[in-house]
Amino acid sequence: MTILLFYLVLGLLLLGGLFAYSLQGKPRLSLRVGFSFALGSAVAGTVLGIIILLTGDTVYTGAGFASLPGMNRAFLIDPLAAFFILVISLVSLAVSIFSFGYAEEYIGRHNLGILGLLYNLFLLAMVALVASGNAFFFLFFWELMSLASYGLVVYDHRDSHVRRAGFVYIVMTHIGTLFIFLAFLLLYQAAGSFDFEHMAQFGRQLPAGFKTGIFLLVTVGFGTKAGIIPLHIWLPKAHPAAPSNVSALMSGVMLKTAIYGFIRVVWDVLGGGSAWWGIFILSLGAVSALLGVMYALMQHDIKELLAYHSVENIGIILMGLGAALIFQGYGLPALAMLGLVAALFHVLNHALFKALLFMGAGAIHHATRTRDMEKMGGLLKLMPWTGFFFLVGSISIAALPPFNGFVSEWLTFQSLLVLGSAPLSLKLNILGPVFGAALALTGALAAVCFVKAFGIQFLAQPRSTQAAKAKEVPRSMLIGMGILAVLCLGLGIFPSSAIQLLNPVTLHLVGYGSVQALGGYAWLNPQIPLLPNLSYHTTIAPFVLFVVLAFGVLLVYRVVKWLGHGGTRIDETWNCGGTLSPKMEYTATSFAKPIRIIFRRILLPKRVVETEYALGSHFTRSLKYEGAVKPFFEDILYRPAQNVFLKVSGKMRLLQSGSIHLYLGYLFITLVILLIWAK
Amino acid sequence: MLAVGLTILQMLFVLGFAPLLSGIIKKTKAFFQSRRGPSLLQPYRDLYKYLQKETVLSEHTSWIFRITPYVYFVAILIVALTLPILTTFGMLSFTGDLFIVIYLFALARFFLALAGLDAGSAFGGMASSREMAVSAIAEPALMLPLFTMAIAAGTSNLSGIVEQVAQGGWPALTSAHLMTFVALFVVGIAETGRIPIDNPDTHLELTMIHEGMLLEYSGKQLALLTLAVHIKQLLIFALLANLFFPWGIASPAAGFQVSTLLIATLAFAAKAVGLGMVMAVIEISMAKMRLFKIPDLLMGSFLLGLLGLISHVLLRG
Amino acid sequence: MSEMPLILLALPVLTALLSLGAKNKKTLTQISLAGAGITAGLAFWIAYTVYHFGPVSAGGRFIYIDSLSAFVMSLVATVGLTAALYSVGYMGVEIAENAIPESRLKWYYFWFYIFLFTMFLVVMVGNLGVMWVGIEGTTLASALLVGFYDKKSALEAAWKYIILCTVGIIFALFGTIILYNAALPVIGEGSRSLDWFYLQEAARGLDPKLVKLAFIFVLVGYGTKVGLAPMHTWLPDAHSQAPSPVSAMLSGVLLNCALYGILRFHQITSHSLASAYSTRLLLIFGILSIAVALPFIIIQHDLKRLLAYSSIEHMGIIVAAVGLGNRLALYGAFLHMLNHALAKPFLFFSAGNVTQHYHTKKIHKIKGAVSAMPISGTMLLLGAFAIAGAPPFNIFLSEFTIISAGFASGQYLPTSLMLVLITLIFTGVIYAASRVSLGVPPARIERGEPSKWSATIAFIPVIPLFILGIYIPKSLDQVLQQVVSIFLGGK
Amino acid sequence: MFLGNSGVSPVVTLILAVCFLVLGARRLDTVIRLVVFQAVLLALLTGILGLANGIGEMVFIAGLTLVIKAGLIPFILKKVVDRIGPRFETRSYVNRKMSFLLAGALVMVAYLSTGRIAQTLSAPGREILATAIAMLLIGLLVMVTRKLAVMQIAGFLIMENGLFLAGVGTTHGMPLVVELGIFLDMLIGVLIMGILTFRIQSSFGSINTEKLRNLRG
Repeated sequence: MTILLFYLVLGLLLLGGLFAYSLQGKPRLSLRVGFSFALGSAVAGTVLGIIILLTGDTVYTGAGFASLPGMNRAFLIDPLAAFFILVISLVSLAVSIFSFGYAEEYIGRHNLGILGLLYNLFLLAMVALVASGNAFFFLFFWELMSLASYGLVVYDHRDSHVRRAGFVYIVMTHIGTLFIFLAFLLLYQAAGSFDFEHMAQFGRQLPAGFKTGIFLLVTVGFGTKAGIIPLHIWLPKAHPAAPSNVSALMSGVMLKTAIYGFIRVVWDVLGGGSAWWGIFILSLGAVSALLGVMYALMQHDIKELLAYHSVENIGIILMGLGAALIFQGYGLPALAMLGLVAALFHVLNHALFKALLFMGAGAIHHATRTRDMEKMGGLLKLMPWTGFFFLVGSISIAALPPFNGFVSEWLTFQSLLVLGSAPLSLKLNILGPVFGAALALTGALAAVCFVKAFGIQFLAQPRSTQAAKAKEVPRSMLIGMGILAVLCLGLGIFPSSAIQLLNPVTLHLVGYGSVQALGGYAWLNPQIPLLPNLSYHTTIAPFVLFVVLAFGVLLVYRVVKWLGHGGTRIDETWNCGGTLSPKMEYTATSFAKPIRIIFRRILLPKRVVETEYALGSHFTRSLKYEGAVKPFFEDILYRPAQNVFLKVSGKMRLLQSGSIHLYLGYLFITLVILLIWAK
Repeated sequence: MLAVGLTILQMLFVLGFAPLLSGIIKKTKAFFQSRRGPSLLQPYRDLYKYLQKETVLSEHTSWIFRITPYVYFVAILIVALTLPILTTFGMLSFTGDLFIVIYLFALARFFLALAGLDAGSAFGGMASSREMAVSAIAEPALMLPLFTMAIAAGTSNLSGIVEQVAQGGWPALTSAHLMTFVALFVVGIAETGRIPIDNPDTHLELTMIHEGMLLEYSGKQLALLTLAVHIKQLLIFALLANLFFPWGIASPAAGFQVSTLLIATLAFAAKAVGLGMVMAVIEISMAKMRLFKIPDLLMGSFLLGLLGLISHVLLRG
Repeated sequence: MSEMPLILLALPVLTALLSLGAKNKKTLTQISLAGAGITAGLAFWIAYTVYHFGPVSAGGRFIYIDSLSAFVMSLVATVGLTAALYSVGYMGVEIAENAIPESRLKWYYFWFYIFLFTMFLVVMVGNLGVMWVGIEGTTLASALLVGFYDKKSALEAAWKYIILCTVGIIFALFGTIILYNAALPVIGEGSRSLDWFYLQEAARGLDPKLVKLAFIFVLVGYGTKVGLAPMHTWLPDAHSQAPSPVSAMLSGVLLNCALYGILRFHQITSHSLASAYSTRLLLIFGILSIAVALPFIIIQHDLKRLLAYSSIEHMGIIVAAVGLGNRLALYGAFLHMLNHALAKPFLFFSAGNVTQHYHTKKIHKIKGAVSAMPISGTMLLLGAFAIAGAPPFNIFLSEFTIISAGFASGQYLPTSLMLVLITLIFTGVIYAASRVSLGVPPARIERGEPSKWSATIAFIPVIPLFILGIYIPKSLDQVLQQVVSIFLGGK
Repeated sequence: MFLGNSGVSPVVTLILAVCFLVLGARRLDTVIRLVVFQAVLLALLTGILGLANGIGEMVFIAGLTLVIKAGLIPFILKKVVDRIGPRFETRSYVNRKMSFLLAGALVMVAYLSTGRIAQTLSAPGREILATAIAMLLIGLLVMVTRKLAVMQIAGFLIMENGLFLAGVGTTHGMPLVVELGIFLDMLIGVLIMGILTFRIQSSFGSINTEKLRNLRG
């Protein structure tokens, strides 16, 4: 039954892609067919994921599909895989619905058959990738995913920025794959098999140095795809370049496949390692989270801003994973479970709200034809539903209660606090809370960023004519966003449902169920009883909180209405007596300026002011201000490396200088060397 | 049933006492500045006046602007319900821990900052921008001391922390404890919007942070927000007072008599007034800082908090 | 039955001669297609026979075909057929655009089929001396094809091609003579001493020092023809200057034919020497070739040269895989040979269409091929991904096999090096391909395919690339296993 | 296994000496004549060996060598030289003294490399093998250092002669079918090279291969 469902998922995607491609002559039909199949598959995938997570079964299928030696299991869907299938399916469910309306704008401008094909292939690759039972299939679908997403990134390839973004993306991701491949090869060499199951049998007994090598390789490899700093450079380029529904998928779920791979190798195969792995991952996570959100604040392109937030959120996920790795290293499965649940829950949450926000950005682009926040404003009145959903996404990503982002960040905080109080080592006791403080700063900066993002785009007056003419987007797009908005709230007030689903996953990975310690219906309740010296416990009750908040607002509204006198009058905003114009509004740049100045040592801002004077130097005619943030990592890491590479390549070209005598000389020397060497 | 009663009591106390506390601080400042100052009841009169006035809404604003006072007020009120002020046995204290408290403040601030942007005037935007920036960099400095307390208590639940410190008695007052307190106190200044970080009494564009966001509000909405700001101040004081010096607080261990509750109320009021007076003294003896000096101050507070943490970890015995 | 291989050899020669006598373009095309079709069909049939009923010999062991020969032979037949099909469209456009006078078309087909004949000869004969004659023949037959456009650059390429390859091949002959010397005391006078079948059987009795010397000369000699660095220098010139169908043949199978020669010697050498001398040499040359191809792929201005360097890379991969030496690596090597022979001509076809349409081979002058030529441009991009080793295309599978074989045999360093080089080459190929394919085409370029026929031929091969990317049919698996066994066991 | 034919050694030495003469030659037609002379010597050697060992095949090959190497191929070369006009200088990258030095070193390499390897061969066999390798290397040296296309063909012919020497001197010749194939290939090879040289002359206005440097990178 589950196997059939799985093949249904893959089959629908394959057919959807092929049909969409073959119908490219009729764009509208191609669009409908392509996204309908994707939608159907997403429904099936959701059901599949939930069934497996509820039953806790592991399903195998497709033995002997690949004829290469060392591979017996083509697909293996265990709870971990099922959880990621669920994440992918939930997001693709909403995004596919969204796409019905969104992709209409491409009719007549681009080939929709290709969009449908690549979109379905992309989803197919992601589902198959997490369901892969062996390393070959994993890499195969991993690369297919990269390829399909590359195709989608360069979908609008007439723009040179898009092409550049696509190239950086494919190169970075391919180099990342190299590291993953090397890790798998080492495992293969040790286990004599590409099957994850076999690898797992050998992986735990490997010598420590070997394990560390593999760990570092997968960290770099998957880190590139996940976009951790400093391997993130492709991410803020590629996400804005792609169509918004694709950005939603890329950011929402594609990055998560890297997290999946990391968990698969580090936990399932290697069974964790020494505690310093965890500290390493935790530090990486903290750096990514902090720098990610700081860079995000500096962006005025809404999709770039969201892309940097993916870096941030991946960092938060890694912090959870890092804490879990530390506990795993100390042999504390219950605590490792806490970190894992925090990370996995954040995986789900980030998928939901980030996809929601990218769809929101797509909707805005659909309505205003721009991604530049400085040209927007006042959209909430023109696009009330989009605005509302975007607000939900913003609150969720800013980790504010009672939405889902809060709960997973709360769990991450808790695992860091446990790190602070568990009798492991003094160093960790201090590091835990310090990382907690870093996470707090991240969360606070994220809130700043989304006040900016929502406030500048949706509030006050429109800053440009195209923003003033914006209209609400078609219903399908709203439904797509609405589904995710509801899920954001739902998981925020009923986090136990996610904890329930994660139970078999943690049971499988660390041998300790999540429900066991985080049970309870309305509130989360991490009781960590397993350590002799530690009785750490705490509770939150998001549902009660939500009810009180909702009723509180209503109640206060009634009470104030009853207490108060005097009516309500609509008038213009007070502006020191002058008339208000949109030019006086705070812009995205000015909003972020305090942060830019405070963190100038990190962000290295550049500032260009061009002033044009009329009548001497006291009367300014016009003033142009430009503030950009220096692309630090590109400047110190990537560009020099690229230059050296190109320079060396250029020098090497002299080998082929065109002289036949030189060429004959090569032959000559080769022969002489071989003759001498043969002795 | 008892819990419900205690909760209602605590809420009434907060609602009633918060404006008075503001009044006391104003009066203290006036005393040191050799002025007579406004009456202690002036905050109540202001609130009453606002409630009677007509509400003027800007034509540029959206529903965000209208809903914000309610969200802000209710978020603060929920904190008042979860925080152990008079008693550690609140009805809703299970709903949240220190994170809920901090993040409810953040939620309130989030909406207020949006409302600041909503009217479209430069003042609101500037205030939003500054408020968010300052509070963001205050966040780690705020959290780290709380973490230290939570680790020491083995729970991030505030009632739990308070009870733990209360039961610890005077020996709980280690150097770590005190350093942590001072660190949190500095952040408390930032959170309550007082000199040297913000000036609550000004509407001058160059100096204001928090007030700028309220600039466009009037009538009932202003009343609600003003009251909420009073309450928030009280809650911050409660956090400072009860987390570090919880003595006198009514706890289920001692049983609930009218006398214990009375003692708890008086003890808390005394502690709050004391803190308020200290803040007032600081306010009149310092000038407001330049905006971009604030990070240095908060950094210092963060380092102090870190010192407290290290000292706690190393010396906990 | 026993005459079939001889007929197969005669067919291309017959087609070549008939072409010379053809009156006009239409008859020429018909002759060519018929000749190519029948030849390929016969070749497949013989190959099938070999796989199922064992080696075939004819003409008193003049012809001896085992599974390895049959494998390379079917590659020759496949690429020969597709190149002949593609020639129809390609040369049609060239003539229509007056790049080539119509009167010279028959010479094109004449040399084309002679070229095909020599390649069949190489893989079918049992005698190493005759094989040498065949390989030298391929150079001579294709040299005039390389210089077919009577341009300066084409002449230069042809000159370098013929000089370098002839010099190289003299060394190969010298190696052959030395091996013959070594075999004389063991096998005795006569042509049997040059028959690889007998040489393999008698390998253990040969003087190892002579065999080693012979292998050095053969490796440098045939290695020149295979395009192993640093003897590869003729290759980018010749491949880029030849007409695209010829480039496809050169890259797709000519290199494999020369490699076949090395493999035969390698078999004998590795049986004769107890050490892994020849294996290690192959590994070194293989990796060196990949490494040398890298900078030229990274900084490349000419689309067809890029493909040529990619051929050097892939030959390097195959040779290195043989050099890794274990069973899985050999399996991967032969799979890769097949995959490259399928993918590279495909890429040359689509690149040929694009360069023909844009009238330039310069990468920076071609833009927006996907928009201008929906089929060829897209296929060019897909082909680039295929050749760079991205799934779901077949090259990924064979590269994966080779790399994992390298790790399985514990040769981490060379294998990792190979993997890193392949990855870096990927970036170069994709950079060039995306520059050419994506973007907005220049205004002067018309939209649409110049030749429907060419476009179709450029499209069809992508299907097997996909299929072999995820699935190796049982029959192919058996063939490869058989080839590997032959290679290892000599039977 | 090999006859102790004392007549072989001087001929072999002479053949090697011709290589040095080619290095010293100043005119293209001298070079062609020297190549012809070398081919004649080879035919002589083959004939001697064939008669001494009583192998008819070898005598036949000696005749064939005379016809093709001393007849047809020089004829083609002469045609080419005539059609492109006489060239009196054999332009080189290195001067003559240096050429001689290099060639001497190559002979040493050849002797060293064969000396120990070819144990199974008799003494004259070894000498012939060493000379053959030396000729291969010197031929290549000519191709590497000389700029004119015709000189490259000449170098190629010297290499080819070395090869022939090795084939004949050490093994009594290859099987006939192979020999015939080799001759055919050689002939066609030189023919095609000649055609190309001619075309190069007409396209580039020179047969200086230094000008063939447009295909790079």
